[in-house]
Amino acid sequence: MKKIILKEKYVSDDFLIVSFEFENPFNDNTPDFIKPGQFLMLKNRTEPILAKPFSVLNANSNGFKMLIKIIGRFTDYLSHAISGETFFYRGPYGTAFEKKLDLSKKIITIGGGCGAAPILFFNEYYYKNIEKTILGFKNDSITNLINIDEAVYESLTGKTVIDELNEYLLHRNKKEKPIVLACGSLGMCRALHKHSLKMKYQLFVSLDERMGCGMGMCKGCPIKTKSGIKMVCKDGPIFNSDEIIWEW
Amino acid sequence: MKKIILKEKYVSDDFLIVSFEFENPFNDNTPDFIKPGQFLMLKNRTEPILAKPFSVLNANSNGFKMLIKIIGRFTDYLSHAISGETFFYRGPYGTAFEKKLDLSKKIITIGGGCGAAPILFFNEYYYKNIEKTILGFKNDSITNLINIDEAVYESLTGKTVIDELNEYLLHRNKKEKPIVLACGSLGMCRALHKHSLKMKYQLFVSLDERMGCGMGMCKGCPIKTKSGIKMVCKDGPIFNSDEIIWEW
Amino acid sequence: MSLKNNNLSVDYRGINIKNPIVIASGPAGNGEELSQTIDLSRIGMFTSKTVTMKQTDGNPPPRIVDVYGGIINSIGLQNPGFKSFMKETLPFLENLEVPVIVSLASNYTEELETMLKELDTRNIKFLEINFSCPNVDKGREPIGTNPNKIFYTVKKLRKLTKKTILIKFAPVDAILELVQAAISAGAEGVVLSNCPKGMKIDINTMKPILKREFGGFAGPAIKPITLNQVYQVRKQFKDIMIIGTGGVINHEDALEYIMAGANLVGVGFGVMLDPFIPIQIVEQLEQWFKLRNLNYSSVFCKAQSL
Amino acid sequence: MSLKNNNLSVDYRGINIKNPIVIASGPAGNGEELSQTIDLSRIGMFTSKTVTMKQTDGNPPPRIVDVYGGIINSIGLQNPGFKSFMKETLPFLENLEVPVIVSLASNYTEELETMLKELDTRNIKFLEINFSCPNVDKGREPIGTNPNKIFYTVKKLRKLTKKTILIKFAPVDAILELVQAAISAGAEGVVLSNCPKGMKIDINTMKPILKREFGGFAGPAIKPITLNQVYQVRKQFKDIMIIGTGGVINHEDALEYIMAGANLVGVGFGVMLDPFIPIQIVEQLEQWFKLRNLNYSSVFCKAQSL
Ligand SMILES: Cc1cc2nc3c(=O)[nH]c(=O)nc-3n(C[C@H](O)[C@H](O)[C@H](O)COP(=O)(O)OP(=O)(O)OC[C@H]3O[C@@H](n4cnc5c(N)ncnc54)[C@H](O)[C@@H]3O)c2cc1C
Ligand SMILES: Cc1cc2nc3c(=O)[nH]c(=O)nc-3n(C[C@H](O)[C@H](O)[C@H](O)COP(=O)(O)OP(=O)(O)OC[C@H]3O[C@@H](n4cnc5c(N)ncnc54)[C@H](O)[C@@H]3O)c2cc1C
Ligand SMILES: Cc1cc2nc3c(=O)[nH]c(=O)nc-3n(C[C@H](O)[C@H](O)[C@H](O)COP(=O)(O)O)c2cc1C
Ligand SMILES: Cc1cc2nc3c(=O)[nH]c(=O)nc-3n(C[C@H](O)[C@H](O)[C@H](O)COP(=O)(O)O)c2cc1C
Ligand code: FES
Ligand code: FES
Repeated sequence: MKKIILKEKYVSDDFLIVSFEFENPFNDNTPDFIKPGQFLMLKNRTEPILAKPFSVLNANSNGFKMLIKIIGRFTDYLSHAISGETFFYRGPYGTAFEKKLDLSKKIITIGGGCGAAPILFFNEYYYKNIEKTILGFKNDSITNLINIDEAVYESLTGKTVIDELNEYLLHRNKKEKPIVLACGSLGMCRALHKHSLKMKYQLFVSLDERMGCGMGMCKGCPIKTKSGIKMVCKDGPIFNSDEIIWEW
Repeated sequence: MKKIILKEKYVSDDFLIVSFEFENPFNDNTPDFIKPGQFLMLKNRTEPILAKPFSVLNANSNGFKMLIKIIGRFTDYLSHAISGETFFYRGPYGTAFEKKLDLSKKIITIGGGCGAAPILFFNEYYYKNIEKTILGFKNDSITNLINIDEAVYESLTGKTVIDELNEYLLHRNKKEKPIVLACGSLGMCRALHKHSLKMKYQLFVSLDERMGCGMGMCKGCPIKTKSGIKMVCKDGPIFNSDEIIWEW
Repeated sequence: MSLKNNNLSVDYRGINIKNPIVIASGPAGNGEELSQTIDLSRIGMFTSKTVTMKQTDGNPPPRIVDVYGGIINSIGLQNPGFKSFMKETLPFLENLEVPVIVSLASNYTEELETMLKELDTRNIKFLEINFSCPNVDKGREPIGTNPNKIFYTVKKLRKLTKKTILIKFAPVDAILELVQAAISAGAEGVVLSNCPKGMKIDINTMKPILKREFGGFAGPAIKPITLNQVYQVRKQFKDIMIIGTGGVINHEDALEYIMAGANLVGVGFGVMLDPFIPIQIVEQLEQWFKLRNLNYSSVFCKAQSL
Repeated sequence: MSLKNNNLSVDYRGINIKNPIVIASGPAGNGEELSQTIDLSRIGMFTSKTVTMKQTDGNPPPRIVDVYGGIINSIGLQNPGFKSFMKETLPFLENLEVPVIVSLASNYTEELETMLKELDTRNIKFLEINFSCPNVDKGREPIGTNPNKIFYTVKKLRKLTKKTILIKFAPVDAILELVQAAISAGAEGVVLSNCPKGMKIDINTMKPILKREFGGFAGPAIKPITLNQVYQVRKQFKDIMIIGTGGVINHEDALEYIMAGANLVGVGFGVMLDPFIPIQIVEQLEQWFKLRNLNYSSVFCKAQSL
């Protein structure tokens, strides 16, 4: 794995924004280092703990930034790490969103929690393609970390991203069939899938599954699809929601 | 365990000098916080790795300094740690040298490798009691870290601390029976014991044994003595070498 | 077994146990040092270091080997022998403000009978028979891995006392059979688990670090294995007492054991790692329950499918 | 088995194995991704993901659970089945620049016979019979824990091929008996070990995280246990082939296995942790030997007392 140095870290509640610098920019800084939808596997220096998958919020030739939710061992470790500490990454892995999306069309993007990260990255990369964006958070603690114009805070408004999307679609004045790209928990993606059937839009979901290798070898991150068992890490994380068999 | 912050760190070859600051000086800074011969158990933040015993080089109300040899997991971790990182300690444990030594007498002190740490601390504390000091190191890389007047470098002179002690004793012009306090590897202590029988000096050794609890509970650090199995952590680490049954 | 609401206490056969945290046999010795470091009255129960009939020196050093997520130990049941234990140690244990379990080991039924008879009248709560120390040489086939011998021995012991008898096993493939033998002979329960066997080799000397080659593996690394043992045994034995032990260093570990079906939870390695861990676990458990408005009985065995 | 001086290569029955590092079955799949990430020709051997007669979906997620020092996995032998394996996968494996071991599993002797017969003529080096997957339901008593069934099955397989047959076992108490059955029926050796059983409970849902409750425990945490299995088996069986597997993530781990008596060393979890680990181990081994002017045969089995 390649060395990176933790440069900055901001914590608010259970969210974290971290930026890492490459140890070796010359080897890492190709412009297409990572594309929206792809992810990196991150590991700390000492524990023999599996590397964990994270999307990037943005990246450049010096390093990358991530939006991370503190939920367990690695993310908690990261939340206590200090500037200058060494970490390791490998990747990028996974299918870039652009490989499965028709970029001649406009897209509605939706993110739930830290699922906002790849969506914001996608929005930045393909700003011309964005029809509308909705990013849902439980509460507004995230505002201490970044300004997100498109954010919706459930605990304040009582509305989920699906409620917001529903409202938007009801008032939408376009003849093209809506295309939605969503990244969030399995629960959110499943609910969106049902909603997409009702509201007749095309839905792409970027899934979150526990990973082992992150690169398709270990068969650790399965999703059942109409064409058999697929691996979220390699065949996804983006899938056409019609392809997925949601109950297993 | 109590929090401490790594303040400074200097590495040379396989030696390390580290200084830690108490997170909470008011609770830790009694003047008799730790006495020469006692040790602290140190642990890093994340791994469920046993705490490891280390002597201090010196201590004050703000923190303490240690001389550490890099030999395995924890010491390697420490050698890569950065200023500001959090560690934990408990203790002090063990019998202070003063409890077993007759401080009305002069003492010859000997340290081998990182066994120099408690000896230097003892020398500072009881400078009036020191008759002579010999500190042996494999090579002189230690000079990049501290100035030790009494140091002997085996690879330069071809002489061990025992050779040096022998020479000193041969030319010693005092009628009192020599008293030697030595801290180093088991091998060095065993060799000194044999030497003490030949040269007829009284020998106290501070032993290095792998530890579990560090406080006498787990029976993890045994030494065979004429009065049964003793625990290095609690009954020692200082022992009268006559008490020890060296072969087990 | 009934549980009071809103707290962690466990009533078991007339014994009130403040909370489910038990100091496991060994790592804390006989509490001399621990009682000076933490307030033992805040702990559920305390288990003595295993006592043997004869004084035992234990194994030569090294006795502790560091590995990922734990240690391999080769203490070898160092203890002053039963006679000295009764005279010097038991009175101290009886005066601790915590219910005491005395742990006994022998590969001879008669020795266990002798020790148990003397202990029957003393102020101790449970008797634990350690059938599973990996670190002592046995002159003959051990009792603890043979269901017939277990049955025979426990049956004899059962006749000598009305106190709760617990049998301590290592995590073995045939655990259900061994537990069956112990329970049908009259033991009230089991302690799961003692240390599985582990080894480390020093690549410089090219020899096993421990003089006896292998030792007992303890610490968080073994928890997945010992937790599974507790879960599998509880699945088959609904009403026995189980002390779940293996790799517990925080309240989440303890909760996993309780949910898997352990009545009580033992802490061994954790006490060595940091003697304050048992009390921290108790405090964290209290907080965890309070935050969720849950109590012990609302989580006990909950991981078992019904 | 003879060893060339000054390098890591192993000659075994006419097969030249570059070095003792073997990619273990499972974590690296069938090498499609790994071969694009590292130069497989620098590795000693590559083991296929275990193949079963019928296509198998594997278990529903989650399949990977993080624990101290490793993971618990519940893959459930996901594979496309033997027919598809022969058509789609084996040609790919045969063309890799690394000697290949094919891993087979079934609880039916006849299925193993069918698969083995077809494989006999193909360009693969060893056949590995996986008698120990913790993650599949068995319709009847498994072959792999019963010495008689092992003997019966291996005897039948032995008649069908001259290729080296290795039997893969989990770390069990009765390992010496099982190995004895396999070897006396004609297997050349064993792979030690598959994953022991482990469990983790989600304290929020209060249920085992894995839908099948327990899974296979892999990674550095299990090394003390699996290393001890290798050591104990080598002590009794001087001449068999042993692939030591369990928790190897660096050259020191690999050296421990070789010193304990493993001819070859498998890396499973390590490949998932970081696919470059196998090559790093090879490089570190080369360096370690060079620095000390040692070679493989000067350390092999050296931890065994003579
Ligand atoms: C393609 C991809 C991209 C991702 N991008 C981001 C990102 O940008 N920011 C971010 O914060 N997170 C992201 N995640 C999720 C992130 O990988 C997990 O949160 C992380 O692995 C947790 O590691 P941990 O060691 O802190 O938690 P652990 O200690 O491993 O787990 C803590 C608890 O959470 C549960 N858990 C762990 N992983 C998952 C999961 N994937 N789904 C459901 N439950 C789980 C565990 O069972 C456990 O109960 C992404 C995941 C994927 C697959
Ligand atoms: C009372 C006391 C005071 C000490 N003071 C100091 C000090 O001031 N400075 C200092 O550098 N060290 C000191 N030590 C030694 C120190 O505790 C060990 O070096 C440390 O525990 C090694 O930890 P590790 O995790 O780096 O090594 P590990 O990974 O635990 O071990 C690395 C290798 O060294 C071997 N090993 C580990 N501990 C010992 C031991 N005690 N004896 C022999 N071999 C061992 C292991 O088997 C292994 O092969 C002291 C020890 C004692 C008992
Ligand atoms: C240093 C040490 C000494 C032990 N001594 C004993 C003992 O005397 N009797 C016993 O029944 N178990 C003994 N054990 C086993 C523990 O009680 C416990 O069952 C095992 O270590 C697993 O739990 P843990 O991971 O919490 O340590 C000992 C364990 C260790 C580490
Ligand atoms: C994700 C995963 C999948 C595995 N799949 C198989 C398999 O298909 N066949 C097999 O014989 N062993 C399988 N194993 C076991 C490994 O080959 C290996 O024996 C075990 O994990 C111990 O080694 P390790 O700690 O290096 O992983 C698998 C292990 C893991 C972690
Ligand atoms: S994480 Fe290994 S296949 Fe997806
Ligand atoms: S380290 Fe536990 S008794 Fe000395």
